[in-house]
Amino acid sequence: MMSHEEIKSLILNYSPEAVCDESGPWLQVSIQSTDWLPLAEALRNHSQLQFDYLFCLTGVDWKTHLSVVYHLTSKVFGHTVVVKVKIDDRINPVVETVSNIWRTAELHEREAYDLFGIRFNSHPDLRRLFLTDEWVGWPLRKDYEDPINMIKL
Amino acid sequence: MLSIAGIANSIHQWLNETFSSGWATLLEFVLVGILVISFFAFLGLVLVFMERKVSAYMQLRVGPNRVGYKGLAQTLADTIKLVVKEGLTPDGADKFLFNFAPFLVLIASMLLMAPIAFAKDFQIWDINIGVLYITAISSISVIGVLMAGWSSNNKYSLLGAMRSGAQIVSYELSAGLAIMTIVILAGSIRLSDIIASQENGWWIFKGHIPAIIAFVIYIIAVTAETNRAPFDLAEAESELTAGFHTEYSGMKFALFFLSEYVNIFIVCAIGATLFLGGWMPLHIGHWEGFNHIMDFIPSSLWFMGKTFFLIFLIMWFRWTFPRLRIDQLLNLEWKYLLPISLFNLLLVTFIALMGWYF
Amino acid sequence: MLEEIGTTEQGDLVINIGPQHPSTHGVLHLVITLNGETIKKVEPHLGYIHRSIEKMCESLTYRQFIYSTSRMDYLSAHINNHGCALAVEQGLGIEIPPRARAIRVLLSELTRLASHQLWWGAMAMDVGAITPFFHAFREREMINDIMEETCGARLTMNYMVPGGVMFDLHPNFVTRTKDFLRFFRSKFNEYDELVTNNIIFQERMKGVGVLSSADAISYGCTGPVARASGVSSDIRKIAPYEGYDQLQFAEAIQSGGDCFARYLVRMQEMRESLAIIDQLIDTIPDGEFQAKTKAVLKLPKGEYYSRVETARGEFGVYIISEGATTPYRMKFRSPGFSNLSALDHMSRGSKIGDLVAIMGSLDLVIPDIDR
Amino acid sequence: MSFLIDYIRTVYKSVRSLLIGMRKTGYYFTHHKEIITQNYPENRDTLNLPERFRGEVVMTHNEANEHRCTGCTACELACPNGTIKIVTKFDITPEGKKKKALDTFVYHLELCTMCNLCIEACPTSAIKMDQAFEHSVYDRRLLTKKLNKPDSKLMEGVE
Repeated sequence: MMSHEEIKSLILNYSPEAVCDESGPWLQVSIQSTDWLPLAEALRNHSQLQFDYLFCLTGVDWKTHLSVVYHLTSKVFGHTVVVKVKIDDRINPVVETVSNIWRTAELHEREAYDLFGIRFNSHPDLRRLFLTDEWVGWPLRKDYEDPINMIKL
Repeated sequence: MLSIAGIANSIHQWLNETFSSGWATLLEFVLVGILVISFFAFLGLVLVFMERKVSAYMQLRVGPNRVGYKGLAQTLADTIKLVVKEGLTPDGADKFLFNFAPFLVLIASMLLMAPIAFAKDFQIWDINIGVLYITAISSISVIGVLMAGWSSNNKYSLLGAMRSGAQIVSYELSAGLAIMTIVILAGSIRLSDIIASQENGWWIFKGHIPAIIAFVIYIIAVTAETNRAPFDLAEAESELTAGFHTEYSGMKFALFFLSEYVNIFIVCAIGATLFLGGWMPLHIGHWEGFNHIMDFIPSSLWFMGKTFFLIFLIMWFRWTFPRLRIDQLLNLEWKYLLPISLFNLLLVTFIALMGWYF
Repeated sequence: MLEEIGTTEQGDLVINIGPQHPSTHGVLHLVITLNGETIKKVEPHLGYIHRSIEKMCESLTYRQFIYSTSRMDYLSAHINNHGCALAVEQGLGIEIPPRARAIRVLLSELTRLASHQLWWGAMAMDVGAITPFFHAFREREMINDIMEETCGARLTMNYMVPGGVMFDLHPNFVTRTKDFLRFFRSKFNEYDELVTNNIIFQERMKGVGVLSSADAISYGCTGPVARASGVSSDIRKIAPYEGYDQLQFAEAIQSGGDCFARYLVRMQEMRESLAIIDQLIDTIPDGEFQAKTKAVLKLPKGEYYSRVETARGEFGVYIISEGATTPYRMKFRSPGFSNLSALDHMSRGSKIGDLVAIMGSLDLVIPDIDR
Repeated sequence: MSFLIDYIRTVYKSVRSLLIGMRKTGYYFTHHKEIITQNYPENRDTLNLPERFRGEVVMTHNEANEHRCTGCTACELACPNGTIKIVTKFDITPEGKKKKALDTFVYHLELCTMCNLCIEACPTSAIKMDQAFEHSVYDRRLLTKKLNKPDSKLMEGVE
C-alpha cells in the first residue's frame, strides 16, 4: 500500500500538469482530457501502481464544462485513486476510451455517452445504451429539457 | 363375475344378433373410436389434475382447490377456456403443416392405444407383432413435433424441434433394447403372450438383475421420449420459452398438451405390461391364501394401479430434477444407457439360454 | 473454432432472448448469435426499466432520495439504503449510535440471506428444477415477516434514515430471528440434498461460464462473481464499514471461476451471514437508535463516496454536493451492471442452456442494472 | 480395469444423489403438514398484519370529528413523489384574527410508495399509516383520496 505522496509523485511524472487534492480519503487527481490516455496506461501498467480495477466511472456536468470521474483501485496493492478528467468542449466533448485497458469501461462509457453525450474515441461500440437510438439530447446534462417526459415536482 | 371383458363380449353378441355381421363390425369400429376419444379426453383431465396435485404437494403448496369439489373441476374449466380461446396462426407460418402437426401427434398416440390390454381379455387389437408395432408407431410423433417446430416460423420452435428430433431418435434405441430384454425372456412379441408368461410372477421379479436394469433403462428412456423433465429440452421453458409449441394457442396447443399426457400414460401402460405383468395380479410363490385374495381385485384395477404408479414415478422425476443440457442428454444415452443396455441384452440372452430365471 | 466466434455470417441464428423471457428475471434483452446451439456472441440491450434514478435524485433532498434506491436492487433494498445513508452521514460527519449500527448490520445480513435464498431458488429454476424455488420461498417468507414487523414493509423497507434507523427494533425481533435461525439451520441441508449434490445440477454448473481472476478484475466484477474467481472483493473485509471489522466471519472465496464456484460462494455466504447474525443477536447494545440530526440536511460542498457489499457485490454511492439541500450529481455504481458486462465473455462458445445457467449464477437484478 | 471401476462408481454416485433428492420431495409429498400456502381470501378474518405495516396514509379523527392537522405542509415537503397536496384556507378565530387552517388533504394513493417520510415529518401526529392493503379499484381516480372527513375540525389545543 503506497501513501498518497508516493502515488502523487509517480503520477506527476507522467502528467506534470495534474492537480492533486488530498482532502478526501482518496487521492484525487484532476487532469485535462488530452492527458488522460497516457496517464491511464501508466496507472494500469506501472509496476508500483497497477491500478487494475476500475470500479466506478461517472460523468459530471459542471455547466461550464464536463468531466469524467474514474475511481481506480489496485487489487494487488489495495490503493485507490480518483482521476477527474476535465473536458472543456461542451458542444462536442471527446475523451479517449479506456475500454481496452479496463474491459468494464466499455459499458460504463456507453452509459456516459448515452446520458451526457461524451464521445469516447476509438470505443469499439459507442451507441446509446439505455435510451432509444433516435433519442435527442443528453438527459443527465443540467440544461436538458424535455417538456413531455419530465415531471417537475 | 362382472368384468369388462364380459361386458364387451355381451355387446359384441348383441350387435351380431341384431345386425348383419358387416354392420356389426362397422358399429364396433365406431364404438371403439368413440371410446378411445372419450378415454383420451378423460385421461387428459385426470393426468393434468394429478400432475398439479403431485407438484403442489412436493412444493409445499395445496394445488388447485377452488373449482368444484376440492378443485376437481379445475382441469375441466381450463379445457373450456382453451376451447373458446382463439387459435392463432402466425403470419409466416406454413399454414397446412402448422395446423396439421397437433393432429398428427395426437393420432400417433391414439394408434398406440390399440395393442394395450386394459384388463383380462380386453384389448382393442391383439396384433401378433405387438411390441414391434409399439416401437414403430411411437416414433411417428417426432414427425409431428418437427413439423410443428419448422412450420411455426419461429427460431425458438425450430431449436426445440431439432432438439426433440435428436433426443427421440437416440432414446428410442435404449427403449427398444430394454423392451427386447423382456421379449427374449418371454419368447414372444405378442403382448397377450407376454402377459400370459407372467402368470406365476412378474418379469421384474422373475428376470431379476437384467430385468431390473432393463426396467430402469426403460423408465429413463421413455421419460426422454415423452419429452418430460429432466429431459424436456424440446420445450425447456427457461431456455426456449415453450420450444416447439411456442406459437400454438387455444385448442391446437391443448392437443399437444393432451398428447403429451396420453403419451405418458401409454408408455407407462406398456412398461406395466412388460415388466409388471399388465393386468396380472400379484402372486407370491406358494402363499395360496394371499394369491387367492389378490385374484379378487379386478384385473382392470391391477392394470391401472401399476400404470399410475409408473406415471407417478415419472412425475416425481419431473418435480425433483434439474434439466440436462443437450450434449449431456446425448452423452447419457450414447455413453451410459446404450452400452449398459447392450451389455444387459447379452446378459439376458445368456440367462435365458441357461434358464437361470425363475 | 475461436476465429469464427464473434463474427456474424450467413447461416447464423440471431435470437432475441427477452425482454420478456422466463430466464432473464425481468426485462433484460439479449441478442444472441448462435451457430447451431453454440453461442457466438451475446449482446445485452438495456434500458427497458431505466428510470434515471440518478437524475431524480438531483431534485430530491438527502432524506428523500434514500427510498428510491430500494427500487434499484429490490432484493437487497436494505443494503442499498445502507450505502446511501453512509454517504450522507459521511458528508454530515455524524456519529451513529452503536444500537443503530447493530440494527443496520443485523438487517443487512438478513436481507443478504433473503436475497441469496431467492437466488438459490431462481438458479435451480433456471436449470429446470422448479421445486427448490418454493422451498426457498418458505425460508424467505420468514425473513420477510420479520422485516415486516420491524420495518413496516416486506421488500422496499425504507428503514434507513441518515443518522440511524427509522424505528427501534420490534420487541419480537430477537425471538423471531432466533426461531428463524433455528429453522433455517435445520433446513439448510435440504438445499444440498435437493440441488448442490444433485449430479445433473453439478454437471450443468461445473466448467460452465469460466471467468479467470484477471478477467474478473478487468470486467469490474464484484461480489460472489469475483470471489468465485479467487478475487478478494468483499467490501466488508477490504473497507469495513459499520463495525464489520469487529465481527468474526470469513470471506467466501473459490478458485474455480465457473458457475458451480459462484454457487458455492453464495452458499458459503449464507453460512457466514448466519454466523454474523448469531454474534450480534444477543449483544444488541442499548441506547438510541437514531442520532440527532437537523430537520433539513445540507451536505458541505465536496464529494462523498461510500461502498457497501450488497448481495450482488459492491454498491457505490457517489455524491457530489454543492452545499445545497439536494445533491448536485448522484451516481450509483451498481454491482449488476459491471457483472453483466462479463456475460458475453463468459458465454461465448457454450450452449443456450449454459447461457441460462450463467445468467442465473450472475444473479442479475434488472432494475439494478438499468437504474 | 480401473476405468471400469470408475465408470461403475460414477453411475452409483449419480444414481444415489438423484435418489436422495427424490427422497426429499417424496417426504414433502407425503407430509402435508409442511404445506405453507395460506388460503387467502378465506383467512381474511384471521389475517394479522403487524402494527407497523404500511398500507396507506390515513388521518386520525376522534369521535367529535376532529383531526390534528394544522395544514403546515411539512408532509407535503417531505414527500418525495408529490403524493400529498394540502389545500389551506383562512379561518377567522374568535379574536377576529385570520388563521391558516386545513381545507383539504389530498392524498394520491397511486403515487404513494409507503416510505413513511410524511408520518415522520408530521409535527402533530395528525396522519398515520393504516394496515389496509387491498387497494385495487377499477378506476384510477378512486385512488385520489381526501383524507380529512367532511366538516371535520381541528382538535382543540393542537398548534
